[in-house]
Amino acid sequence: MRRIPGFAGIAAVSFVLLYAPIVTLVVYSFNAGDSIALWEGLSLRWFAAAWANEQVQEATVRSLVVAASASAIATAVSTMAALGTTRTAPFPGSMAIYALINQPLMVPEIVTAVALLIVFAMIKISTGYSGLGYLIAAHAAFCVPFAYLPIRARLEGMDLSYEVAAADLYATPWQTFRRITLPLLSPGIVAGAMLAFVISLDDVVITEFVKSAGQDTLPTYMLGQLRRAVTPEVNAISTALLAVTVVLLSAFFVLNRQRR
Amino acid sequence: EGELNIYNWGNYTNPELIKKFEETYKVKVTITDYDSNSTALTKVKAGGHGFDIVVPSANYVPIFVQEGLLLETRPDKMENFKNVDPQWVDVPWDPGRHYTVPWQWGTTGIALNTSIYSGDPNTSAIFMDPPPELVGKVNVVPEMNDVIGLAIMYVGGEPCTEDKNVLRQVRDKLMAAKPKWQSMDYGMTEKMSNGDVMASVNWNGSTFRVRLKNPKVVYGYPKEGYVVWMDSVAVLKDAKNVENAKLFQNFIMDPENAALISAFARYANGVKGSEQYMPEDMKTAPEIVVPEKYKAAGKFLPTCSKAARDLYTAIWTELRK
Amino acid sequence: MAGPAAPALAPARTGETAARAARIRRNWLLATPALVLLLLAASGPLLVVVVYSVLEPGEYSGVVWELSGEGWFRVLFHRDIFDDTLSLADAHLTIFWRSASISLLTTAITLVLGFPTAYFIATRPPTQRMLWLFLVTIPFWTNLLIRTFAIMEVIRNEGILNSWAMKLGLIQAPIQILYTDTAVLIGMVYVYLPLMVLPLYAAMERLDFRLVEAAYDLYASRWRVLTRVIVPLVRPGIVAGSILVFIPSLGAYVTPRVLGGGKNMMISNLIELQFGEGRNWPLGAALSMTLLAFVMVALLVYVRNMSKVERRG
Amino acid sequence: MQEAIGRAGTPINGGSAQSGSRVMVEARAVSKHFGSGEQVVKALDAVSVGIREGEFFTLLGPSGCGKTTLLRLIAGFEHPTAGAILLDGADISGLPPFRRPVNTVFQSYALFPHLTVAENIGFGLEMLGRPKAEIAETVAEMLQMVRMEAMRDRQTSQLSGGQQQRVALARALAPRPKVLLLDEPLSALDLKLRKEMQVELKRLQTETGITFVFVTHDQGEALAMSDRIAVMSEGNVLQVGSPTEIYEHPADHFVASFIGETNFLTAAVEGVDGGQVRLRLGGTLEVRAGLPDGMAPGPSVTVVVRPEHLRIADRDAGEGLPATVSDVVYLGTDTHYHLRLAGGEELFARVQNRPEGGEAWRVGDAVSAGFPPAAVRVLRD
Amino acid sequence: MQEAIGRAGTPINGGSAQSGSRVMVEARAVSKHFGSGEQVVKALDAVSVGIREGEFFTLLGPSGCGKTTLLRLIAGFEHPTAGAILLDGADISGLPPFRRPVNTVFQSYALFPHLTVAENIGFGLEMLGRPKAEIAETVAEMLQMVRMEAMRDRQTSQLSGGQQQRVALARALAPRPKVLLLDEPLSALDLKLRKEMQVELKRLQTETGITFVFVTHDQGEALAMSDRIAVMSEGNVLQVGSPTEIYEHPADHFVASFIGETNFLTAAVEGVDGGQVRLRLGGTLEVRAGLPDGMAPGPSVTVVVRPEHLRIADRDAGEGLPATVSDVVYLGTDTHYHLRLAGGEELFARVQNRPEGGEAWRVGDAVSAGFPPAAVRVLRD
Ligand SMILES: Nc1ncnc2c1ncn2[C@@H]1O[C@H](COP(=O)(O)OP(=O)(O)OP(=O)(O)O)[C@@H](O)[C@H]1O
Ligand SMILES: Nc1ncnc2c1ncn2[C@@H]1O[C@H](COP(=O)(O)OP(=O)(O)OP(=O)(O)O)[C@@H](O)[C@H]1O
Ligand SMILES: NCCCCN
Ligand SMILES: [Mg+2]
Ligand SMILES: [Mg+2]
Repeated sequence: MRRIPGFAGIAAVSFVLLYAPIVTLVVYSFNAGDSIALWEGLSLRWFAAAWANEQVQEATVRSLVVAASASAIATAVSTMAALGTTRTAPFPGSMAIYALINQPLMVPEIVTAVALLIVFAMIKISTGYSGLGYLIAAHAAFCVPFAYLPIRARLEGMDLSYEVAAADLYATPWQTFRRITLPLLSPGIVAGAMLAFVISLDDVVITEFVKSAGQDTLPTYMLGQLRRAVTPEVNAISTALLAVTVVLLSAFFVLNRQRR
Repeated sequence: EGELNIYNWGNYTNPELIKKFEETYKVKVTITDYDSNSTALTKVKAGGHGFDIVVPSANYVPIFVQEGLLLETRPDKMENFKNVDPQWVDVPWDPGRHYTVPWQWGTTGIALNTSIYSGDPNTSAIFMDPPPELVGKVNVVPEMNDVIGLAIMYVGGEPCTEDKNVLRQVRDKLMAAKPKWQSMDYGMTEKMSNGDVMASVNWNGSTFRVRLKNPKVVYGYPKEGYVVWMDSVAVLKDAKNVENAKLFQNFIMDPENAALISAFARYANGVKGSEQYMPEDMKTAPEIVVPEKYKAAGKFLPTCSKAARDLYTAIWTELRK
Repeated sequence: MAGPAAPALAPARTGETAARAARIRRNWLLATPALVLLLLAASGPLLVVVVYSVLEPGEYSGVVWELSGEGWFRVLFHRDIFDDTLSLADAHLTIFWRSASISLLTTAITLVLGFPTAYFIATRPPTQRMLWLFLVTIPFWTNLLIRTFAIMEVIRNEGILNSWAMKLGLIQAPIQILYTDTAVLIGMVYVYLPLMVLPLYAAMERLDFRLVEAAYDLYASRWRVLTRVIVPLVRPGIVAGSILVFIPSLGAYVTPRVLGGGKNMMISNLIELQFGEGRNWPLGAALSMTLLAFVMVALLVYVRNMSKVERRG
Repeated sequence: MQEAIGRAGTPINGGSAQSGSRVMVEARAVSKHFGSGEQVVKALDAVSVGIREGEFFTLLGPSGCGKTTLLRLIAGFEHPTAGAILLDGADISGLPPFRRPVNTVFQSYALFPHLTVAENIGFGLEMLGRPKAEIAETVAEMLQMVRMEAMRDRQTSQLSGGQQQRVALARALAPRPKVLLLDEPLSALDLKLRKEMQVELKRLQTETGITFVFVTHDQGEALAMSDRIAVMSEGNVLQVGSPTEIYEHPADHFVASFIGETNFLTAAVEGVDGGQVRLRLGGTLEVRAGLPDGMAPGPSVTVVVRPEHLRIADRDAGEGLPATVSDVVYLGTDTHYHLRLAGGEELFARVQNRPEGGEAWRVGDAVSAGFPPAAVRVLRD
Repeated sequence: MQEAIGRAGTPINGGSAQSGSRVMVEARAVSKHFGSGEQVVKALDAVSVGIREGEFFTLLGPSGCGKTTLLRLIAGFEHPTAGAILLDGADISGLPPFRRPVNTVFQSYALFPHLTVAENIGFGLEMLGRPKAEIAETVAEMLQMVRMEAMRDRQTSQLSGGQQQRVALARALAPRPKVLLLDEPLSALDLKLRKEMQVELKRLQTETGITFVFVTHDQGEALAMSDRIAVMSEGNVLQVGSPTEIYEHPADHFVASFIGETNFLTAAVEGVDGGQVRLRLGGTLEVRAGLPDGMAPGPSVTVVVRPEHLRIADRDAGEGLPATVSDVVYLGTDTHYHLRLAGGEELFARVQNRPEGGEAWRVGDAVSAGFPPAAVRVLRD
């Protein structure tokens, strides 16, 4: 009754579209030649090369560190903000808060990148600090709406009555939050954190403009290679990361399922 | 001991060279990449970046100097300066080498896949007036100075000319040629090897690497005039590790070390005696060792006046849109 | 009667207003960390761009602190380098037009692909749905640049697409897709498809299929059920997905740069050119603001649309 | 007139309907299984039932007994695992729902939230491709019939529950279906509105003459509204008959307990003559009662006595069974007296409250519980 | 004993509760307004009510009358706009919910989905910082009390509605609150389970001796379970009293119509003597009836006659009002006869069905509708 003829076919096309490039990427990571386009036989040499290339390794680790920190911060502040702006009657300034939180979604990246370059450079000069903090802050900021949306959605769907019940059963507001709200909110928080993590991992434009010495991430490293030659080394790294994520996500998925 | 922060083009620095430097001086070197002179300039100018060394192209060096971004480290007084090929000492962008040390140099010419067009590759007409076989198959690397330099020489002008008639011709010809181009992109090592692009304005080192994969590809030195360029190593004024940076400048003027640079990115380096340490295939490659008969057409791009620069930029922006 | 009640009245009323004030204070406090972060690392710096748009360009880059309308002027008008004649900046207009049309097309195509995909997922048994969604999001976990390179492999002359099409006899010679607007479009559809599928799925999962049954019951054929019932009901999802695709498309940078071959700029590339090789920051800033204005218009349409939907449903 | 349990192969039609005897909808040995293997759910198990033209027919049963499944099979939303659905004599098993002249009023109303009241009502006619003028006319007529003329351009979300209910009815009636299916249309309404809508529904059915198949799990509603009732349990139809038949002559234990509250007693069989049986209750009381058709009783049978048929009297005054009052629940119209018999069996009596107050017993009182012989119904085993 | 309508400033406590007369919960002229300006909703309008220690007190009223709001004020989830809430004599208006020795059973149960049954029940004690051993013991006791021992480690999502209900009860009872608030705890259950839970709730209340404040909009439930009932309408308490008082002596039109089905008649006042009034009904019938305390009737009054108090007889045999039968609805236990009086007024009678069948009238029969004088209740204007 729910079937609409043709829809499954179009869905299949979508999935092919989504996976064809990924499959190509994975296949070429096993290329023996130096090209990401010319197949010269099967080999693990690019995995070895990536494994040996310190700059790539550092960039990978840095990407993960930035993404992890930024998504953690973004998730934390978004959770708080979602708690403050959801399931509450409109209050003075609530629209402004909402607009500000979603602002990074609306402003094209390049604009933010230039603005951040100028402002952060001023701060860097005046404070003398030029660590990863700027990258993490910038990433955390543009991750906020991505973390906020699923958390808010979860909160909106969450029955207020659980918290009321907890208060009724002598739980102080903090206890209510720790014991009831947070556990119930956790699927939304996990979704938000994951989304933020991916978004951070993906960013190149803002990172390129904000990074200081020794702060290449995987994407900016690759951007630097664009002008010369991109080797299957990056495919190898991506394949490895992809494998790790798929394993982790599958584990999460299976665990989540069993718990229900 | 200490640290050194190098800000260089992506995939341009030989890790072996760095390792050797680190081991020799017990310095921790960090490489950070950029992908264009303008990005590098912008970030350095904004400040607070933490870089010690930058590797701008020749035409950007005077800008860095004028903006007061470079430290006058006097490489000409360094121990290894004696190794620098005299040809690269009194260069227009840094007369007497008060600021910079040669990194690599090369030429910008034409790369052509002869399987599709068997005409003469040694002309800028390949991209300024593409023969019918190449229409829609030519790439032009989006490097302003190189392309406009080639175009000026193609219409008979001198690089850095402010002659509006010449420049108008340059613009009009470029604008007329653009629709016949396939793209304005980098990454020709890859794309010409696998046949995605059949001809391109390209750098010699890249073309050399293409030829190793695809012997059909030849490098052309445009007879109307082609561009000779050099990227040089400079120390930034706000560098925190000035001494290490100077050590590095000196270090890469050693022929053995200079050869390491070339072995990785496949361009010549401007240090006498480095040839003997270079890979065999580079020593005779017509892309790297400019054949005698083409030498005359090569022109070094001087640093132009502000007026000329503004005009170039205007033409370039118009072309890119 | 009011007499005895009065003393009890006063404290109670302050209790109510105090509770309200406390709630507002709490809400603001909770939002503050996010707001500080955003003001510091996202929204605040934008002010700089606004200021820069009305200054003189510096000689090599940056700005000179002198007021000038040139930046804004040149968004729309072009002054010939050689004879100083004024004309409309058709290059800018072309780029804006290209950006807008590619973004609209991207939105339309992701909608055409994403709608059935989301519907397909939403009609799987509940236990399977998460798995399908997961499959939609996996490609997201690979870096955008790498994915874009990977697309290049698919669409280049000897890539999968052309070689299969030739094998199947659909075409004789490879068609040039790479470096065309089509390539950019394919890339953008690929990149943004999940952003369309997710909100559509969210809307469809909430779709009350009893309404679909009611429509069948009232003699509606499948097509009519789709157009008259399902589409109107998941409209909020369609609008949300379209906005989520359209806005980032307008500001896309990497995809047009890699797949468009540098000849077919979109707004972001134009802005980058001004801040980079073009060395005209005020123009870059003014172009940024113009782009922002476009986005705002799109959002306004969205908000008005949504409130209409809310008023109805 | 009442026949036994509706079972595979034998379509039965107990009860006396006021309506014509032509069968409009017929389920022939219809089974519907969901899932497969170990997990299979037999939602309907070879159900046969015939619904007559123009009657108000009710499917009554507890949650999960298969009422909705049967409706959905008739409407065409599901396909039977076995058996056939006939409409007006023709097998319609192969027709998709939008080809069946059958409309449904859904429990949740399922009004289209993006259409106005009038657009909702006109939807079916529009889908049938009727001319605009005709649609407008029918919609106006329907609006009037359900007394919603003033709300024709409202959004459905602005309507109260009862109003939504009316629109759902009008929408389903507008295409003049041969059969109208109603799946617990009143269960979401509050008591007062529910009573009103019962009257309204009954009026509409009488006015239009359309066959109504009504689903409810509320026995009061079923008794008050139906021409005939089919009592269902676990995928089977247990009894089909008029409200009186079902209430007064329940076919089995399940029907007796599901239709109204009741007392079950075990009685010893003293003797059988013809259709009558002599029973001994609580060891002392002797009564004669009719036997269900063709039943041959064993040494004891289960009998039913409705609580409103019990009479409480002082212990010494009464002729009935000796009992003690264990609980008294005041219900306004009536009072329930819970009684414990000497043997430990529990009974309860429903006594209508008198305006004057009248006799009232308290917890602990020793009383006697009597009933006229006619109140005793013997159940099949 | 019954006093008039509960209004601002005058806490009233009609009805005779079996329980002690100490007031446990008191609302003093409590108002609660939502929104502001034009849009203000007066959910409660200067309500005063006193709930005694250990009684089963029910708030009864139609949807939106303010029942939940009053509960939420007592629990502390809302702050009164005006007035005060007293618990055991102390003003608790300033205390947050987690400081009030009052627990709630929510309509939706609100069981924590991420905790097991036992963890849910122990939650309140844990929050109170009780020692682990004590918690375990109380939880075990509670599990036994609600007969859920076997399910202690289940996830709450794996429980049926009735089981969830029990866990919610146990959870609220575990901390031994002074007052237990129950907001329509039975409304989501089906009829059978509902009846069972009514008995269970009543048992628990008797066993624990805790004051129960119960909210329902089901009058049958209220009558069957409560010691006293407060009937509410539109933010006001209209009457407080025992079930019998409320049903038999409704204070006004609203209470009379809300509690049970009833007939309203207009009667001409012929004369008043003392607390009695002589009335003429339908032009012919003369009756005497008691007047509500202190009422001075005008030329006519509204009287109530409960349908179960009407007696139908053949036209010539009866002494009552001449009428025609306009509808007959069979309800199993009873039959409703709808009657039209000569003057056009409508009445209905509820007649208990006799096992023998007995007298039955049909639509159109000319009958006479009589009632004993005691059945007539005069309403306040
Ligand atoms: N799509 C389905 N898949 C699996 N089982 C189903 C499905 N639909 C119904 N069932 C099962 O079939 C049985 C009958 O369901 P049905 O909905 O017909 O009951 P019902 O009598 O309408 O009950 P209710 O009064 O609760 O609506 C139930 O056990 C139900 O769980
Ligand atoms: N938070 C609120 N904001 C605005 N109005 C409210 C709010 N809570 C309740 N009301 C209004 O106050 C009135 C009383 O509501 P309340 O929930 O107390 O009714 P109720 O008697 O419990 O009804 P029900 O039987 O439907 O639960 C209603 O008109 C309701 O709409
Ligand atoms: N200056 C140009 C550098 C090019 C490297 N391939
Ligand atoms: Mg059902
Ligand atoms: Mg309520």
